[in-house]
Amino acid sequence: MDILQLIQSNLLTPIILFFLFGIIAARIKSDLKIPEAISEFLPIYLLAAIGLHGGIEMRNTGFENMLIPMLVAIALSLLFTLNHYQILRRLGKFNIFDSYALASTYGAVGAVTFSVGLSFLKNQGVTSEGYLAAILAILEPVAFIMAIFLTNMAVSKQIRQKKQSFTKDDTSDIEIGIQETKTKLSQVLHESVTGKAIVILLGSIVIGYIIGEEGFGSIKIVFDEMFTGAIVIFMIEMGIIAGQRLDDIKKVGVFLTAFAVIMPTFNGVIGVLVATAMGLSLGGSVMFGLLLASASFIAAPAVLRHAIPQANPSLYITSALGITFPYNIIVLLPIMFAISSIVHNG
Amino acid sequence: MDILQLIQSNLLTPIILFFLFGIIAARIKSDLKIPEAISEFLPIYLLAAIGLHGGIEMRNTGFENMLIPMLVAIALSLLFTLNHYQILRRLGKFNIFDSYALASTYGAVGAVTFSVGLSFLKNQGVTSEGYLAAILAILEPVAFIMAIFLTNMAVSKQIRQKKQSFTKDDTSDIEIGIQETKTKLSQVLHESVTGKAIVILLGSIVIGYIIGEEGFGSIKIVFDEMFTGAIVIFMIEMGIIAGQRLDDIKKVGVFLTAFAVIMPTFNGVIGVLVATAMGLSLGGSVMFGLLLASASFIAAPAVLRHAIPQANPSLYITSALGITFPYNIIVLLPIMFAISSIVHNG
Amino acid sequence: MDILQLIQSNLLTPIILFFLFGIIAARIKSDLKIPEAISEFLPIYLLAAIGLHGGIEMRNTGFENMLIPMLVAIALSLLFTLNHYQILRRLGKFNIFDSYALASTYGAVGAVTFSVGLSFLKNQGVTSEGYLAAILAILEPVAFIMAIFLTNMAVSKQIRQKKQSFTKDDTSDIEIGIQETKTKLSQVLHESVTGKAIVILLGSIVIGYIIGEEGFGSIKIVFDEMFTGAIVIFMIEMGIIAGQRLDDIKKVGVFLTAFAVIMPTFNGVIGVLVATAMGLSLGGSVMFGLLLASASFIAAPAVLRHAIPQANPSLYITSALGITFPYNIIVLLPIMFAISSIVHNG
Amino acid sequence: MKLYTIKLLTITCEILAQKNIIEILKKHEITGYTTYEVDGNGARGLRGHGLKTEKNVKVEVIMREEKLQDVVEEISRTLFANFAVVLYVSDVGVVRTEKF
Amino acid sequence: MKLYTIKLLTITCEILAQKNIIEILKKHEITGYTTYEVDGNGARGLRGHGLKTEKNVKVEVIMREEKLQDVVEEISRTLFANFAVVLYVSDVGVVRTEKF
Amino acid sequence: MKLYTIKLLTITCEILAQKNIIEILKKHEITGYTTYEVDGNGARGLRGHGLKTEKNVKVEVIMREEKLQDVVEEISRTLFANFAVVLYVSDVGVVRTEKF
Ligand SMILES: Nc1ncnc2c1ncn2[C@@H]1O[C@H](COP(=O)(O)O)[C@@H](O)[C@H]1O
Ligand SMILES: Nc1ncnc2c1ncn2[C@@H]1O[C@H](COP(=O)(O)O)[C@@H](O)[C@H]1O
Ligand SMILES: Nc1ncnc2c1ncn2[C@@H]1O[C@H](COP(=O)(O)O)[C@@H](O)[C@H]1O
Ligand code: NA
Ligand code: NA
Ligand code: NA
Repeated sequence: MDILQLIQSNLLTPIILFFLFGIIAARIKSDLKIPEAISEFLPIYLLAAIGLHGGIEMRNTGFENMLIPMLVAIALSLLFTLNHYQILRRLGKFNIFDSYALASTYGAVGAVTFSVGLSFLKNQGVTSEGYLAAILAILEPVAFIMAIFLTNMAVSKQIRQKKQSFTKDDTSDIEIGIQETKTKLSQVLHESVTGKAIVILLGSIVIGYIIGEEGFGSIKIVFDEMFTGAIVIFMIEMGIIAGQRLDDIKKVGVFLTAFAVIMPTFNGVIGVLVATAMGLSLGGSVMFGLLLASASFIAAPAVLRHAIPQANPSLYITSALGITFPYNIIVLLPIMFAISSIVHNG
Repeated sequence: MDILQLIQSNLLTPIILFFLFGIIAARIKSDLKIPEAISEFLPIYLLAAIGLHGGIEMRNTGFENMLIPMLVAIALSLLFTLNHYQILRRLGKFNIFDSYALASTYGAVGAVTFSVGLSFLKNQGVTSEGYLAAILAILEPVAFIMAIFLTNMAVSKQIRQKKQSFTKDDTSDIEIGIQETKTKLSQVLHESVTGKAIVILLGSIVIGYIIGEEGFGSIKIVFDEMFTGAIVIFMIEMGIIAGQRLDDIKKVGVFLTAFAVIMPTFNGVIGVLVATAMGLSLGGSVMFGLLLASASFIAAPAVLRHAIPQANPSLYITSALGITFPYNIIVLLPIMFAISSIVHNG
Repeated sequence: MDILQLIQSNLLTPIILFFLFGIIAARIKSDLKIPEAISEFLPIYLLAAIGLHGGIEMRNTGFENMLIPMLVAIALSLLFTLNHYQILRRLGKFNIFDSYALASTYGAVGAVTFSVGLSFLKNQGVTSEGYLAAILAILEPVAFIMAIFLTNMAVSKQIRQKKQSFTKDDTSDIEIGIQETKTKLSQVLHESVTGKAIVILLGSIVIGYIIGEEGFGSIKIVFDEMFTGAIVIFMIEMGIIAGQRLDDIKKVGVFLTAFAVIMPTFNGVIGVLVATAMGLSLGGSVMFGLLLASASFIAAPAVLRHAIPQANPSLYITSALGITFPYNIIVLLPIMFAISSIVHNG
Repeated sequence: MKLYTIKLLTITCEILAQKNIIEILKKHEITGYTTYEVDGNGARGLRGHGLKTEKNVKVEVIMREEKLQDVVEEISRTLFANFAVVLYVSDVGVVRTEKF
Repeated sequence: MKLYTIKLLTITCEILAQKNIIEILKKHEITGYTTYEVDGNGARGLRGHGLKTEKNVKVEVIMREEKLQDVVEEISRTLFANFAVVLYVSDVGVVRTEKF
Repeated sequence: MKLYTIKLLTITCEILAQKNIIEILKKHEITGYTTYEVDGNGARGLRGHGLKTEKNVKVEVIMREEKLQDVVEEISRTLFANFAVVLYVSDVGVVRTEKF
């Protein structure tokens, strides 16, 4: 099992090559771009395809064995988010808002990364547990919700401290402040759960489960056979966006750059090992690791911009999309595959 | 032949399930939506695919036998439109403008409904006559044109009555009014006939007829094999739009809600029986019934907003899209299929 | 080898029929149109597909033999551009700006025409050399760069002449003028070379070369099997745009209309013969001829509007898109095919 | 560079009324205008979601004061009752008055 | 046809702040507005490229002067610090003041 | 909340001239602007149909009066002859003048 060889064979797939191509196109300032309507549609399509596939698999294999992996995934995601926060706040000296925003960005999951992972496995002729798509859907909001909850707690505490020091008659104002914070939390919760990614993913899982292999026949060409081709097109745009962000990496700083590479590696490897210990298959363990390694860059800004508006969005978007995403799909994915192969065959 | 079982087996297809999913997504206020460019393109694609398929079929089977079904369809469409008008005006107490607008919305046909019908038959392993696509194209404007003509007649009459009661020297004004009305009619006629739905449908039928099965080979994957997958994607958006309209159903009132369910049932069942009597196949009779049962919700606003601007568009859009369309594809389609099966095997 | 029959069999393909259909739709003022996002995306897709295919072919057959055809193509393109200029300026009495703009529009190549040519050959069961896609990419900017260079030379000369006749102290102004012209040239060069068409084409060729037949497997359905269907959809829009331009042809004048038909024929036939002499295959010679015959109508306005803003864009767009493009794909393509067949079998 | 004061008429309306607006402009021999699709909310509810026919469009016309009265009057008379329309007028300065 | 002077408030902001703006309007009982997506450049850099969340939106509100002060004040207070926002006010003439 | 009067320059032009406009702005050290694609009709005929290169774009710039003259002059001089361009200037009120 030669990791370098695996990285190389992973590099030379259409998905990675078109991603790199997109980066180059952006760097040479080409006017190439995938029209917005297409690049907005593709994630919806990819999630529908993932969901249908996951649902059909779950019907075939049952989802009895799903509960434990899901709870473990949620627990790890929460744990990792707290861990990220400590590292960012203590070591990185980021302010409280940026720390929580970044912590949850890396605690959350990336649906695009997941798609690439599935294609990678397909290419290696390896399958994975269908219920992982459901875990993807459930993990999406978990880290955000916790980070937002903790941020609000911190802000309320600050306000309450101010209140005690002043003890003026502006009490009602502060009450309203806390009230507002609470409303916001429930709003953000609603927004996260009804966000398009989760909705289309869960919906497709349910539909896949209902229709099964047979009902899937008439739409298989669109939702299965075209999957990799569609990712390739999406990767061009992802590459372009990542390429445009490369300049911003300097602004992100050395600490966050290191964080954006080391943290996913740590989370991902633990994920692979834990999944193996829980009895997931070789491919399933890779995907489980990838879930934990991946950072969110499509859902993150949409949620965090409202929930923690004080945080600087270019920090979390740039590091997740410009550093972690390329690193994950090019380097870490084959590494996790190698590790999973060793622990599954050893 | 168990209708309930058929409804159930129809409900559990990807098309219906994704439609219901779209409704749910809209109801929980998810931000999921299919980008406009995609949802504008899909009807064009669907009509091209329907047309090509119809044209190829017509080449295979000849269109000698097409004339009678077409004339009967036109006659029924006109008859039904008049019937709708009487019911809406007399029983429903709608004003003259709303009555004509609604009458023609239900007298016209729905191309999306037709697409779903074709997929339904495919799923049941049943074929239908290719020339029905041509009837779809020709029926599109028929009901509108009559309704607009009758509305203009009614308006002219009102103006002329005013003229007789006043006999002032504003005669020229009235003449101009009538003149304007006539210009408008020819304009609306041109608009209806050059509307994109009819144009792409007729064009594709002709092209399908010319190229035949053989010439179709190189584009079969796009225009045939991807058909159901494309409908599924379109159904998500249709579901979302229908879901957003559900609140408006209250405004539509009980009478129109009942009308939107009973009228299509009546028209559709008559359609199936008449088609069977004319010798159409089991599947062809279902599609013939569906043509008459369906209401127009894409073409209707585009045509009626100019032709009968006094009518309230939310009445005809909401009832056609929010009530009749779901009812037709979920409930009525399997009912008509059951009836057609009985009368064809009996 | 019956040319008329070939034209006819070429006319009755979906590609040509949908193009004609688009023209008709525009002429009857139908509101049919392919949404912008789709018609912007399709050329990117087509070029990616052409590039991948070309790259894979080059890997299979090597590109040792590519150098000579490429140099010959560049030489012919430059020669033809100069020739066009003389004809337009001397015989056509066009001003210097319009002459250079038109000369380079016809000296450059048309990627859409190339796509149609590939489909035409596929239909005839004939293959062509993969490296022609690379020649397409390299030819794209050649004619523009020369025309822009010559235009700038001409403008500088005029300015210098003025300078000598005045010999005032506005020398520095003129220096700045020349300086500006030079900056502009390098800017235009950069723009041409980083233009999306060239970038996606070259990128896809390289990726195709790297992944080879094997790596292509997973995306073959999207980037190969759907190719003709995608062109068909694009042809509808091309037809609509060409149809909308038909009125402008009168403004273009008899001379340019004749030029737009005769010149491509001349260039194309020479291309076929030269290619045959260089040992290209039957299909390769047709494509080589088509490269030289085709005029640019997507890249041309984007480049020339900045490079030669004094030229009237409706001249070069209308003649290239409204006259030459239809002529090339309907009439000239089969003629060149017939000639190539004769010289290859004779 | 002197700027001359002229009127800018802006009309926000449902997309299906755009044709009517353009026709009114043409009738008054106004051939210069700019249009773009917008979303909106107003007395006729949220617009811009769902079907294409439920979008809004903005039409902007730079024009001389002389014609303004008639155009505004005709739009008000023929469209206000049946269509979702909002219009407003503002003063702008232009370089080339002869264009309008 | 008399025109009545009224205020037009135009807000250009990052698309994710649109919701906040609409809420502020709603809070002040303003339900009429027009929105459309735009690109832009400003203190927070080039916007409109890349992810959908990095687009800008323009919100235009025709409103009476009475409410203007409060709305502008609330937008300034709650959004200027954390979001990319630019706003400006102009005078326009309308036919039907009762609509606003 | 006091509003300060400032200028809004609006340029409607063919999309291929956008680059030239932005360069002129940059030359005058103006980095704040908003752009969006529009359709239109004018002396150079109907625009916005067909090829992407035949669309129009609107560029809006809030700027101080000082620079306005020079920018308008340069656009007029370099672009009016060869490109489809319409520009106009209006007065608007802003909260933060230091932004412009
Ligand atoms: N106060 C307002 N400010 C800006 N735009 C408005 C306003 N009221 C209505 N509109 C626009 O005009 C359209 C039609 O308005 P209405 O007829 O009131 O539904 C709306 O969809 C909005 O786009
Ligand atoms: N001077 C200006 N003129 C017009 N629009 C501007 C100007 N400055 C900023 N904007 C718009 O407001 C958005 C946010 O501005 P900023 O917060 O400065 O990044 C920009 O992306 C532009 O769309
Ligand atoms: N009177 C006008 N009012 C508003 N926009 C105009 C007017 N005239 C021209 N335009 C816009 O400016 C563009 C270029 O104008 P032109 O150079 O006259 O073709 C047109 O395509 C319109 O978008
Ligand atoms: Na993660
Ligand atoms: Na009907
Ligand atoms: Na050429």
